[in-house]
Amino acid sequence: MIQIKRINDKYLVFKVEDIRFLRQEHLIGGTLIGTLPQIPQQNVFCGLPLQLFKEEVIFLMKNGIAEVVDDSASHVTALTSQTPEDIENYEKQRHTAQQLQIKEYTEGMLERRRQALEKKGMSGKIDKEVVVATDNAISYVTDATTTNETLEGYNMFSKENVLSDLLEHVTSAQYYIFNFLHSRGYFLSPGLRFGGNFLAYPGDSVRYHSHYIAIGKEYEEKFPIKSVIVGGGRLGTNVKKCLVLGGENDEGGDSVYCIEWSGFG
Amino acid sequence: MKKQNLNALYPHPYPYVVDVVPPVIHNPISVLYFLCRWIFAGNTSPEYTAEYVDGVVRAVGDAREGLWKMGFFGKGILSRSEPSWDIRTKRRLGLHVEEGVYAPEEVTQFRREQRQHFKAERAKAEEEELKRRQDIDRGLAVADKNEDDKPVRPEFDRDAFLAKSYEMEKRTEDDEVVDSLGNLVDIEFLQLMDVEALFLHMAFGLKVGDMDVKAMVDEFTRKDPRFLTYYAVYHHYRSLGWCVRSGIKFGADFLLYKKGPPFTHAEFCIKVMPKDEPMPDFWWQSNLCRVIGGVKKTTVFCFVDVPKVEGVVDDAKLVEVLKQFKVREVVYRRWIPSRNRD
Amino acid sequence: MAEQIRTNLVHQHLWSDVVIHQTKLTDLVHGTPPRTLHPDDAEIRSEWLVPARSNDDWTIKQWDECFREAEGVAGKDVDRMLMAIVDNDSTIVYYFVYKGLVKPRKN
Amino acid sequence: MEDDTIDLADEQQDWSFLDAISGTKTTSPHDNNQSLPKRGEKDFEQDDTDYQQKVLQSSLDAMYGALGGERRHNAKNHVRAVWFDELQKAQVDVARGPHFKTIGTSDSQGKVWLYPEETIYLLERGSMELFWPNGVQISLQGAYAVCAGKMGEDGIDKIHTYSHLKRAGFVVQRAYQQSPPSVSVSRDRPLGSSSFSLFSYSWIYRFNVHNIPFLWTHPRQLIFGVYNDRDQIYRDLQLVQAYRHGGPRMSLETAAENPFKVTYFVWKPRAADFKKSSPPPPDFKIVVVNTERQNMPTLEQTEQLFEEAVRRHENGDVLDQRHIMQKLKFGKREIILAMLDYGVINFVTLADVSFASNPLYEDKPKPRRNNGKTRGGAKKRGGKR
Repeated sequence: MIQIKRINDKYLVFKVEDIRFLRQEHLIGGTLIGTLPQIPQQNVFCGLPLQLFKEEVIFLMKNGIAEVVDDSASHVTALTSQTPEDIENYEKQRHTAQQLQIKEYTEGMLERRRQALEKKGMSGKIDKEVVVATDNAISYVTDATTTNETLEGYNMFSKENVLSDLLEHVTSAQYYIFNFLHSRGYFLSPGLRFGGNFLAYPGDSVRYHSHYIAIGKEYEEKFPIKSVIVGGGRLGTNVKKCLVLGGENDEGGDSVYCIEWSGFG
Repeated sequence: MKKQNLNALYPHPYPYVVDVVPPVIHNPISVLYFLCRWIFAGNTSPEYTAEYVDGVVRAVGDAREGLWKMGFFGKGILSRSEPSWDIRTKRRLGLHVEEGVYAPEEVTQFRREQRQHFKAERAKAEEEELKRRQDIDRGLAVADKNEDDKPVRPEFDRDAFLAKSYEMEKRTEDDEVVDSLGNLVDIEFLQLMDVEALFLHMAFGLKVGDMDVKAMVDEFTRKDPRFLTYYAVYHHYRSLGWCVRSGIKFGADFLLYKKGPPFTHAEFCIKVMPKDEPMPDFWWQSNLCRVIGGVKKTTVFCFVDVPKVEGVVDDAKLVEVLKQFKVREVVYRRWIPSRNRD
Repeated sequence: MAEQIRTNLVHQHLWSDVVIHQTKLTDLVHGTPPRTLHPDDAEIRSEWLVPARSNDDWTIKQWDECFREAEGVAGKDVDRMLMAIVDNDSTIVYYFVYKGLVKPRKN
Repeated sequence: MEDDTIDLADEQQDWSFLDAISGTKTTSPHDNNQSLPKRGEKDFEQDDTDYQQKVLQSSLDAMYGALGGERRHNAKNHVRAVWFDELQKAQVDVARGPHFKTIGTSDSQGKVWLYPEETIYLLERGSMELFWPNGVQISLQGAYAVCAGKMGEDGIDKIHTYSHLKRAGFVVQRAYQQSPPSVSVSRDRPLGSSSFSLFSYSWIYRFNVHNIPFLWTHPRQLIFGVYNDRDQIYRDLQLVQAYRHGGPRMSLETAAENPFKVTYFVWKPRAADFKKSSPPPPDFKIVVVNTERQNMPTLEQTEQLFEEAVRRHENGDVLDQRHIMQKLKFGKREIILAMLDYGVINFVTLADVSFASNPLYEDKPKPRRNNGKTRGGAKKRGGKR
């Protein structure tokens, strides 16, 4: 079971393995909201954490795939229970790791420099050159520093703050249409940008264009023809997607309809 | 058509002809002339009549042509805007029609056909790509993509297309519109929106059957309880010089044209927002702005402070009621950070 | 309204055999277009149309009912209908309504 | 369709573009050749070929690789900060590097303090490390837990909006970081009434039989008689009261607390000489909106926002305000809403426009001076009639 971290009313995932698992085993994609350290100056590709939307969390909890943890509380509890020895240990570990990184880096630089000079046939100059070149270049690398697991006993504290039954009984038109599409193998993402509750992809959203703009409605919920059917249908056509409107009918069955501009009139 | 020609063709923004008289103060004779003009006032402006049948306001004959040409009011019920069913049908049925005159609908038809050609070509290319991938799977081909096989937009011959498109056989339904002498009976009328009818009546004296202001307001409000609110918005934009038409095609309430459909595309889409009604959610707004942004128009939310209207709204009261309406516009537009950096 | 749609279909869009069926709930219009309406249609097919006014509201339930009525008249399954949405300016916009999921047009 | 509204970030793009960078674990963080590739072609649907499956897997692997990327710190420019939970701010040890030109506020001792969103942004991009006062390092997850935890319900949304704008290159500060706004609201005057009155213009130019009914038995109508000035017709038609620029607000109710508040001030990246202690007026003001709990702002809320909105031209806006279409499309003032939808941001501009202040009928073609060049912003563009 994976842990979803809740901060206020938002649901986040911080581990790459969890993201891979949710995506490839359960067609749950979420949205990456963080900055990618490798290319921080753009918004097309984002980094950790991953934010899940409400319906994804409900699905994962209903099916026993994930539990929700109050992360702010866990973090503070874990932190305040660190002993001075824990902290000393931690600092030692960090120092050792850094020394190792610096050593590796320096050796790597030396080696590359040496090879470069050899290639140029200047092996005689090697010693002098290398010393100068590495002097200013000492760097060190820290871990991805993404999760809290470095904190002593963190996992224990987070387990105590599991909020598993929070969303057990939530049902709504939105969850209905999410589930309708997801259970048919569609991959979903938030849809406000296109005027719907969700966008639905026929497979992983990294490879396929979305097919549907999906809107959930209660069976007898009224909606204006002009903005929902004409506007939504028209938008769908402009962006090459179908508008899907649907809900659960009186008999508990599916009443789902696709709307598409006819191209005439 | 050149803009100059269009201006000559449609010189009047309203079904009213403005008299150009010399300034009176500088020229005593003109006082006499001016008084004459005044006494016969109204004679230079057309007086049109419309009918109210089956819940819609219809104009035929002179009114049909005049109301369209002077301010682009109404819509031909069988056409996209200006009544042109007559030309199209004559051409289709092989009856006499002037050469080289195409209805706007026919031009659209050309474009659509052209696009379809292109799409068919692209579909073919996609099928080939699938086959290529299957070949790669089977080891029959290597995986390097040849990028030069994108389909090209084919050349298109309008006349050939028209000839082909009208090859359709005459239908039994067409007998409904051809008289015993083989002449086409023009069944198309100009339909006025209810707001247009009231505007033309109260401002320019259009007769709508024997309805007066009270009868119109009562009847139109019966069909749509928010009629007066929409009317106030319509009147507001007309009074500022805009040509105001229905926005249904984009899910909006009105479209604003600078002069009218023959001149330019509409610039603005108006959504009427009665101030005291609950605001819609952001999904609704996002959808509307996407549709409208997609056709390069600007979304305007026109907030309306609707006064409490008590008693009957008749001739005298309509002006008073309109003066109590207040409107304020807010433009909504998608903002894309990467396009606003400099 | 159904009559207005019939006139529009027959004389603007050149449909044939357009008939109005009165059902308990609503008028339905049935007719045949001059060419295939959807690029994926193998051949011209006759269509069922539901009249609606642009300023009205709609519900999912109403679609269920319209399909049921159309199927009652047709005596067989109907997988798609057209909504004919009538505006006060005489514009009629037509939207396909499919039962269940269908793929969007590729193009 | 080529249109203004297309945005690369609209839909998930193919991560295999990132191959080049995710594989290069040894490059230093200062290499600048990491530019973004162009938008790729995605498939319409699954075609059951192994080829497609392979492409998908390589794209996913590129994504996991990129997400697993390390945050590396160069010893020379290494920045450390300490989080003070009771203050909800981080203090930077030594503020080195270009970021601090625009990020953070300095106290009297010259120490730089960071808000939660600034802290997380610097942490995420690998430009800073964060510690508790006791020396325990705070991971990214820990930073979200403590920094966002007390920012209120929309904390994550605000942090995300901040980072999104920073990643796009803008300078961003919390609104009213220096001093709160002094909003003066005039709401005791009603809207100016319209110009419709009988004798407000020279009688000689306008005889309106409607107003002199005993002279003529014509159907009552507004525009009747002799007009020798077409504009007069429009002026006579103007009955509805309309908001005009500079005029009072339309909603006069006593304002309830506005849930829409300016969250961030934003400056375009060009601000090379930006001084964070005395910034110029912002180019944009951003309101972070919770779309789940809020509906669109009412007119009253919008008018309140406009009172503190960015006035166009204050910052040398290039928009050509001589042309009526520009005035009507972009208005005098604007405010931007950032609408958050579970991690997906949509921005929308609300512009304060007034059609009554810019009557179309007064927009007449001027005598041609520029040799027949078409006037105005009415460039020919594709669109639907």
